[in-house]
Amino acid sequence: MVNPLLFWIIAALTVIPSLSLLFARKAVHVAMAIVLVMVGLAAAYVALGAPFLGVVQIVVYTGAVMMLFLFVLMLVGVDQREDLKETIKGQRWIGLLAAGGLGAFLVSVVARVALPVQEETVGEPDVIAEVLFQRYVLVIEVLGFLLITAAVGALVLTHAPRLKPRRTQLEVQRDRVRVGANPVNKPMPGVYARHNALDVPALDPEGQPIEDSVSRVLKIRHQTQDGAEFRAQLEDPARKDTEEGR
Amino acid sequence: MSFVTPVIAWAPLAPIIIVLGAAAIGILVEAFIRTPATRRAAQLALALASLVGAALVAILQWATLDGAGTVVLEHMMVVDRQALAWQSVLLLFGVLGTLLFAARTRAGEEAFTPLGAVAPGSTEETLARRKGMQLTEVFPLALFAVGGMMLFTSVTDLIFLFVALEVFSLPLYILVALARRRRLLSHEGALKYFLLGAFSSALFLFGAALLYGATGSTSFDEVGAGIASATGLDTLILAGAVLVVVGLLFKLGAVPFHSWTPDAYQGAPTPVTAFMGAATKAAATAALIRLVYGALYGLDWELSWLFWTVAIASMLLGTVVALVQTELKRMLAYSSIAHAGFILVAFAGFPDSTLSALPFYLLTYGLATMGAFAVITQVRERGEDGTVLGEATRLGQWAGLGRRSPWLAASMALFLLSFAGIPLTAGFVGKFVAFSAAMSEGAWPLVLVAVIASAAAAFFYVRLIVLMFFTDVPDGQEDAVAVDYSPLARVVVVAAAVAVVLLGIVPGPVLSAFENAGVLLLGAAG
Amino acid sequence: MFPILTVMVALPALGAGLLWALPSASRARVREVALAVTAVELALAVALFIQFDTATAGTFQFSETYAWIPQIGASWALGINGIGLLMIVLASLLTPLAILAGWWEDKDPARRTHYLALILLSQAFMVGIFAARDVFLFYVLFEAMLIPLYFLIGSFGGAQRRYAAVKFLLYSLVGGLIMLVGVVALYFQGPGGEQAFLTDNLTGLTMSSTAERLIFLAFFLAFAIKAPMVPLHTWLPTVAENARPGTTALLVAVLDKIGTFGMLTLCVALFPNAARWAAPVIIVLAVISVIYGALLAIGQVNMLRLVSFTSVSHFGIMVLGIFAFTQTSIEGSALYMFNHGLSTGALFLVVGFLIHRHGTPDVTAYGGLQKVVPVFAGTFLVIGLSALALPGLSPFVSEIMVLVGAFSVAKAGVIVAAVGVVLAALYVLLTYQKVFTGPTPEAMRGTRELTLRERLVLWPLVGLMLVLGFLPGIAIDTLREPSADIVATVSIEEAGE
Amino acid sequence: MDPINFVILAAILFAIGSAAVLLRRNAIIAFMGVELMLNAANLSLVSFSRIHGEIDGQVMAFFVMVVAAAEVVVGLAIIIAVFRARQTISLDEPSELKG
Amino acid sequence: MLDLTWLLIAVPLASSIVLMLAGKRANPWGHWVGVAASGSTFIVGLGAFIQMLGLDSEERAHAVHLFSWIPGGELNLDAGLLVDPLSMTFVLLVSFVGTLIHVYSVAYMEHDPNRRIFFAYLNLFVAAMLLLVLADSYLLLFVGWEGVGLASYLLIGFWNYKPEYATAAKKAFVVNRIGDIGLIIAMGLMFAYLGAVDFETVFAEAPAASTATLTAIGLTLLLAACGKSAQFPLQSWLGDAMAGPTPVSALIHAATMVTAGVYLIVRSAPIYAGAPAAQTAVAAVGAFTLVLGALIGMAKDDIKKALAASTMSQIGYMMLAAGLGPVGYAFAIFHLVTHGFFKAGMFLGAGSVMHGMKDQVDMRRYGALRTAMVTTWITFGLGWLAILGIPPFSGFWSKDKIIESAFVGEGAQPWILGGAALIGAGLTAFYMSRLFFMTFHGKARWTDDQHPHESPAMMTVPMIILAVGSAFLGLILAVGDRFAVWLEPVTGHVEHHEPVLPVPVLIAATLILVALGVWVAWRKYGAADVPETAPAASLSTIAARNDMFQDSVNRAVFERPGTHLTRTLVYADAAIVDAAVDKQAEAWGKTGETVRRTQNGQVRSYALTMLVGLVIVIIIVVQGGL
Repeated sequence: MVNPLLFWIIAALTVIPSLSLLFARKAVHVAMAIVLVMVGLAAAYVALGAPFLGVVQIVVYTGAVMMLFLFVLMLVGVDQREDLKETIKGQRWIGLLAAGGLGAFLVSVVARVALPVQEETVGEPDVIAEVLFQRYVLVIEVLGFLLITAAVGALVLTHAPRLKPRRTQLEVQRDRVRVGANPVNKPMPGVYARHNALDVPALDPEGQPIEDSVSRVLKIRHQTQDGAEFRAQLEDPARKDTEEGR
Repeated sequence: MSFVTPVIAWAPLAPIIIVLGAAAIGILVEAFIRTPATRRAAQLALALASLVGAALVAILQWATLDGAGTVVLEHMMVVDRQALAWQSVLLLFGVLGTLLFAARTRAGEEAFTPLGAVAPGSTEETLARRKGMQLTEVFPLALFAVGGMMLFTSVTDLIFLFVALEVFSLPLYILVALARRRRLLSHEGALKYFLLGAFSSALFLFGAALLYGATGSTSFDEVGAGIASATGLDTLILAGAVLVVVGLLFKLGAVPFHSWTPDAYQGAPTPVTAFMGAATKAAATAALIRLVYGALYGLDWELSWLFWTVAIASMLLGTVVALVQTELKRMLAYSSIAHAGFILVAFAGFPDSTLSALPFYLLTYGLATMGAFAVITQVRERGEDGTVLGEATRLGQWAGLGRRSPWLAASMALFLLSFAGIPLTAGFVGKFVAFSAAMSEGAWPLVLVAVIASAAAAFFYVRLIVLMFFTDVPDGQEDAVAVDYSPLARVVVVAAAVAVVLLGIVPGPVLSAFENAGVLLLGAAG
Repeated sequence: MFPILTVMVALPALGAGLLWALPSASRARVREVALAVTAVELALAVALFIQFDTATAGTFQFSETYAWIPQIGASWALGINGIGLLMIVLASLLTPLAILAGWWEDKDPARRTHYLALILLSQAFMVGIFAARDVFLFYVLFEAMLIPLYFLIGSFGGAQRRYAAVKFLLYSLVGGLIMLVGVVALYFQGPGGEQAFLTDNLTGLTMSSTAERLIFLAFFLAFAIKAPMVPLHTWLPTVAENARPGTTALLVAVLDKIGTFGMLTLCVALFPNAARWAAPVIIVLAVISVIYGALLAIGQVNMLRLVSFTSVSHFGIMVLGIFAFTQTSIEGSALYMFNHGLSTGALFLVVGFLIHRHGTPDVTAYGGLQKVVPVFAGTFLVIGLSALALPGLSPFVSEIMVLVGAFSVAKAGVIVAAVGVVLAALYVLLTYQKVFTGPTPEAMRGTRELTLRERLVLWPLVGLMLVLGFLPGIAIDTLREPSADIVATVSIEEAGE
Repeated sequence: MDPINFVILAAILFAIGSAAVLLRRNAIIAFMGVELMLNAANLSLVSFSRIHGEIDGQVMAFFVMVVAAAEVVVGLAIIIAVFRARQTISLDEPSELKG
Repeated sequence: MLDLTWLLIAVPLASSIVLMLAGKRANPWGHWVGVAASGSTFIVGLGAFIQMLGLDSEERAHAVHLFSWIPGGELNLDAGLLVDPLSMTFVLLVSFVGTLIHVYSVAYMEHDPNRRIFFAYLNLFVAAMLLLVLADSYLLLFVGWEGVGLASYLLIGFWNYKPEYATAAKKAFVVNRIGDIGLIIAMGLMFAYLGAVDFETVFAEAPAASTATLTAIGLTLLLAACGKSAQFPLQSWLGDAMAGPTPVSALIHAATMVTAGVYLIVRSAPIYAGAPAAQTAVAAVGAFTLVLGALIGMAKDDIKKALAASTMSQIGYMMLAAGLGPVGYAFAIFHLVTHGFFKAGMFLGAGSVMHGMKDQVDMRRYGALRTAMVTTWITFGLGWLAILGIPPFSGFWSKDKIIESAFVGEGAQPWILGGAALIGAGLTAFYMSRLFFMTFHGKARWTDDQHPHESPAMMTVPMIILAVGSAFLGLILAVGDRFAVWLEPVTGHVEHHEPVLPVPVLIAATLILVALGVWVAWRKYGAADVPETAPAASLSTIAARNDMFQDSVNRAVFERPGTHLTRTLVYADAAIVDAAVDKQAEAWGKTGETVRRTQNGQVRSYALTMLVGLVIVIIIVVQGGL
């Protein structure tokens, strides 16, 4: 038997974050929410007499699976924003209806069930191991092949061997000179003492901002700031004062 | 607590071990042989040798098996004649599929991308192509798939079934993504196939969980016993059973769980489509038989509703939508959906004869599928400069193929006629035994729908025949299509054609063999 | 015993294979080869006819039974009674004539090879079907035959041949597949075992009337499509219009007889109770076919369509005869199957010759030909008169036997069907009038008279019609016993009810 | 409290997971929905295991985790491949295969 | 000789086939083969006749077995001939008149390039006609029945390069076929109720059969007879049949074939014996047609059509007689024979006139031909007198008996039938006299290019012979009821019945009416001028000219609705029956298009499909399961 309070906590801990699957716009938020769900589930396992599984859940899911998700999210760009506006007519409502219907059906089915609860067998690792390597020994062997497949698959789909010879610094520099590009470093951004402003362009001697000095990535993200603004601040002590006064 | 060493009968596992072992070795080969050409040869040899060897072993075991079969591991897995029959069929598809995997155009172009990791159309792709890189991993992946499917036919535990399902699904997801041409479509197909596959796995798993909840076990025999004895758990069992069956119906490509089929079939490299079309259906059918006859037999009345509904929906939808297809692979995909319906027809009333009818049906269907897709791999577009490009899969491009290449077109016609179930082709005998099974339980309305769907289906098969034989090549298009004979693909075509004809005319011995296989070691039927 | 029937099935099939296997260089001679094969086949058929023991015409003779697919109860069982004998003779007779009629059809030797090989293949199937003594074998050949025909129609012929071929195939397939349901169901009604499909083992079964009726209907539908009965007939005019006359001649004269043949030897013989149950409706349909076909024939301007509609009408008479269940009407129907083959075969061929000359089947394009080509006209007229069942020509005997024999059972039906007699006169004579009488248009003046080859094709048929018109006994002798058996089957069951 | 309630919870999570697959266009989120469904199944397995007082359900859940991990690897690999080709993981984008 | 009667059929048939197949090389002598074949039939017939005369009257029915024809299980029919006085009468008539007409045709068709074929057809006709009358079963009779129809078709359409002639031929055949339905159904009835279709069995079984059956058979046979004998309502083809060469009209459409209906009725006497209603119907049809034909004949200006109408009318007499039962059978056949002579003679005369008048058939363009064609005038005149029934010419002996017999009976029937017969006699006198006077008397109304001349001997000799027959045959046969006695074995002996009016009164009334008719005709057409074009006339005349609008009626009742029906059906077959299938195919396609839209390429929609499907499946299973 489980402590009802614990149940409700676990329920809240799993259901509420999982709703982000439906409503959160950013995938990263969803992933983090799911991590929470996984932890909640781990707690549930422990509460249900499966401490080993609880640990595995944490290790595998929060530790590996969800991290993998996050990793890929980072790879594809955290900023893959999704417009929640549905583009297919009726999809959302029918979808919600169907999923809700399925859920309601399952809940009603389960709720009607009255199974006698047997004495608890705690899933300590040794107990599990025994079953694992007796009745389920073939499964675990086959799982090995599954893992090989997964690994090979991931490699085939994502790993590219070096196709071109590795370019040395020397070659890079030579190429750069050959095309007549700037042979030296680009100018640093306008880092000011008061402001860690990688996003603010440096100013050239004439006071004009040097666009090249800001990272291209930031520009694409529109996360740059106008150098002129800061120059204005420099020139207008009044504003500076107000800023300082704050 | 004392650990008792589990009793495992290893000998009956030999075919599976050979295949999976060869797959694992294949991975090692990847690691150790660096020259692409050698690696390819080694992989091909390994794959073929293991598949043929496993097939021989399986057939030998099948022939020499005393009694109904062997329990490999209590509650988890059996190898009986039924399983060996399916395994033999799957291995045959594996051999043919591997040959197709290895087939190349005369210009040496493979069906698979040289490098899966690079973006389509990128300079790296060109470079990889120029360097003659090859994805020889496809062979071990195929072996994994075959091995998984073989397991799939023999396991008697829901969780093991789930694992086996994943073992053969994962390689397929990957393989679908590896087309050499139209890689965007290939990726798209793979993504859809994967997402929906995972979705259906989840459904299956939840169903398994419910059944476990209701019966206290996931082993077929215990589930069956639990269903028989359980009280007050009707809906729970029913919900679980439906979800589990749905998971398998997804693999079978039955409506309404079919939507992945056309997209995956079209997107996948054609050899993969061939293999997938033939083998997945067979494996899914095998598992469905074992599940239904082994565990869910007590629900026959309730499940009849499911099978009837799904069968009718599959036959009609598959046929109707195939009628309007203009893309060849898609058309065949929809046709496969209709065939899923025909397969389900044989389940009507759950007669014993289904056990022998369906392996034969799937054999005939798979052979024709293999053959048809093998033909497709050889009909290719030709560029302005005369180079041979990708497959010509728009229907119109096949106009006049009968003139251009009569034997190839005739083979294709043969396969199509077999799909349509015209007598003297294997497809007819297959349909006959399948429908017989359904009729034996008096499910004639279902069979009637099936034959009407067959007749309508004939329309689109015939349309291709019309195009190939009765339509002239459009003006100015004489050089737009090239028939690029690949010896290996040709072997597949010839083998399939011969088999289709032989099974159509003298199916007796094979029928006998499958009749002999029509007994389950564990199960309510038998 | 010499397996003559198997040989007769195999011979044309092997002939087809031989044609395809011939090297391109020797393709100039394919016609001769094909003709030789069919000539041998005809000789075998004649031998069959001579050897046939008419005293026991009701029992299967030349029987051969080999296990074929024992697992599903199918045997390679051949054997013929009098009805089958006649049909095989018909098939063997018309095939060489059709080949001869199309002697100059193709310029391209490859196409010619395909055409002839497909014709031979069809012949193999036809002979097999008429000789089949096993329902499964019958069904398999029945369906498989669609393929050579499909190619014959779709590859060789008029503008809409593709449409026609597909239409033909789909119609036939729908019928055939529904019949398949019946075939399978029949298996479960029968004794099962390794020879479950032998007709011997399937006659006199006791089954529930619902089952019997449903199976009967499944069979009947397929046959009603094949022997085109209104409203399932529309494929025929389309095919006739577009296929080669030689193909159509074979199709209508022989192949479509499989429909009536099947009704007679399977539907009625295996399901007598259901046949009796359905007979009133079928007779009504048959009579409708008679009148409908005739009226539509009158309304056609395309001669090929016209002839095909006349066949719809004639098939109606055959079906009427079969389902009247009297000795005379069944004899008449079976005889009509043969005679109609001669008559309609000749009609299609002669119309084909006409079209060959002027390139159009449009009856309005012709006129006044009698003055130009009297022999042609005379031959056409005789053949036309056979289609209207003029006494003295063989179709008359069969038609009158059906009408007179069926009268006691279906009075109103026969009376209405007799109106078809008048309509037949109308469509035949109207056509003759339009094509051969009246002033001769300029375009018709140079028309070639019937050539020797064409005479060789048509006159044997005409001669046979005359001989059988006066001495139908040659054929009836072989039909008496089988018809009596069928009547006995139907009536015994009646008594048993 | 009866452990069956956890099964109800699992059913709810299952429904939410499936809804995510039906509604979300971001491939990774949809995939996470699938993962949630698997976890829901796991939860019910464990709950039933508790109810039956035996260990099998836990072992099964363990297998599911392994399988899920493998599946995630392959799935994410495919997603990455798609991303490399199209620079997006929106499921709306790759929809040329249809009809 | 009686056993050789099969030669009667075989010889002309063989001759016909030879002539047809011989080709052009037979042109110079082909017609003589035809004449010889026909002549030989007369010789054989005569021989058989003589042999038969030597037998007792009971033994005069002689069966000749030919071969087993339809050896069916139930319908087991042999082909055989029945030679009895009735068929012998016909044999003689057909072969004799036929031979004469053959001879006549040699000259008449001299300039036709296809004369050989003409003779082939004529021989075919003779063979078929003899088969018709000699057959020993209805089925074999039917063969001859249709055979003469075919010959008639071929001969009417002999000059079918003229479209209207081809149409006339077709019309004759088709209308005859309508009658054939009757015969077919009659055979069906016989087979169903009497168990056979041969005369012997049928007549043996007939007395035992129910009246209803026999009435049905009788009526259907009447329908057949109406078709062949151009009786109302199937009379319309006969006028058009005049399109054929005149010898054909003489032989087929006057003397022999058209009387086959009468033969059929008389032959079926045992059936009618049990079916008084059918008999009455026969008589009624005959009476009606005789008046109708006479009325039409009164208005026709085309000499052949007028004669055709007359034929119709005269056959009406025969039918009337045949419908009177045993009383009238002998007279029906008697009149048939005499009519065969005089009408054939008159047709040949008409042919002779046309021959001399450049194929002019309009009597209004004749006139005063008696001088130009003396032989023709005389022979025609004898025929005219015969048909009028002027004693002692043939017609008197036969027709008067019919009129007498028509007055036999009870109730209103004798008055109606007899009245019709009587009036018919008067009308006949009028229109035949009109014809005769318009042609041979009055003023010449020839066109300028016509130079009437007598025909060659080859034509006139047959005419003379027939004229002699017209004059005296009746007398010869009537003496001592010779003819009736001769036929007695077939028609049965009947006691004499008294007509409702005394016989002398009837004879006198007839003769008075005839005289009246002749007088009126002479006043209008002999003595007065006949306009060269037909004057505007009263409605009744127009009706008669147009054959009582029979063609219009046919067109309105059968042809036009038939054409519409056919067109509608052709349309419906394409637009409904065929389209139903095509549309269905289309519907499959449309459904496919609709359904395929759900495959929208979006993976979440696919998942939705699955889930919705799952929910539906669950609902179905749970509903079904619980």
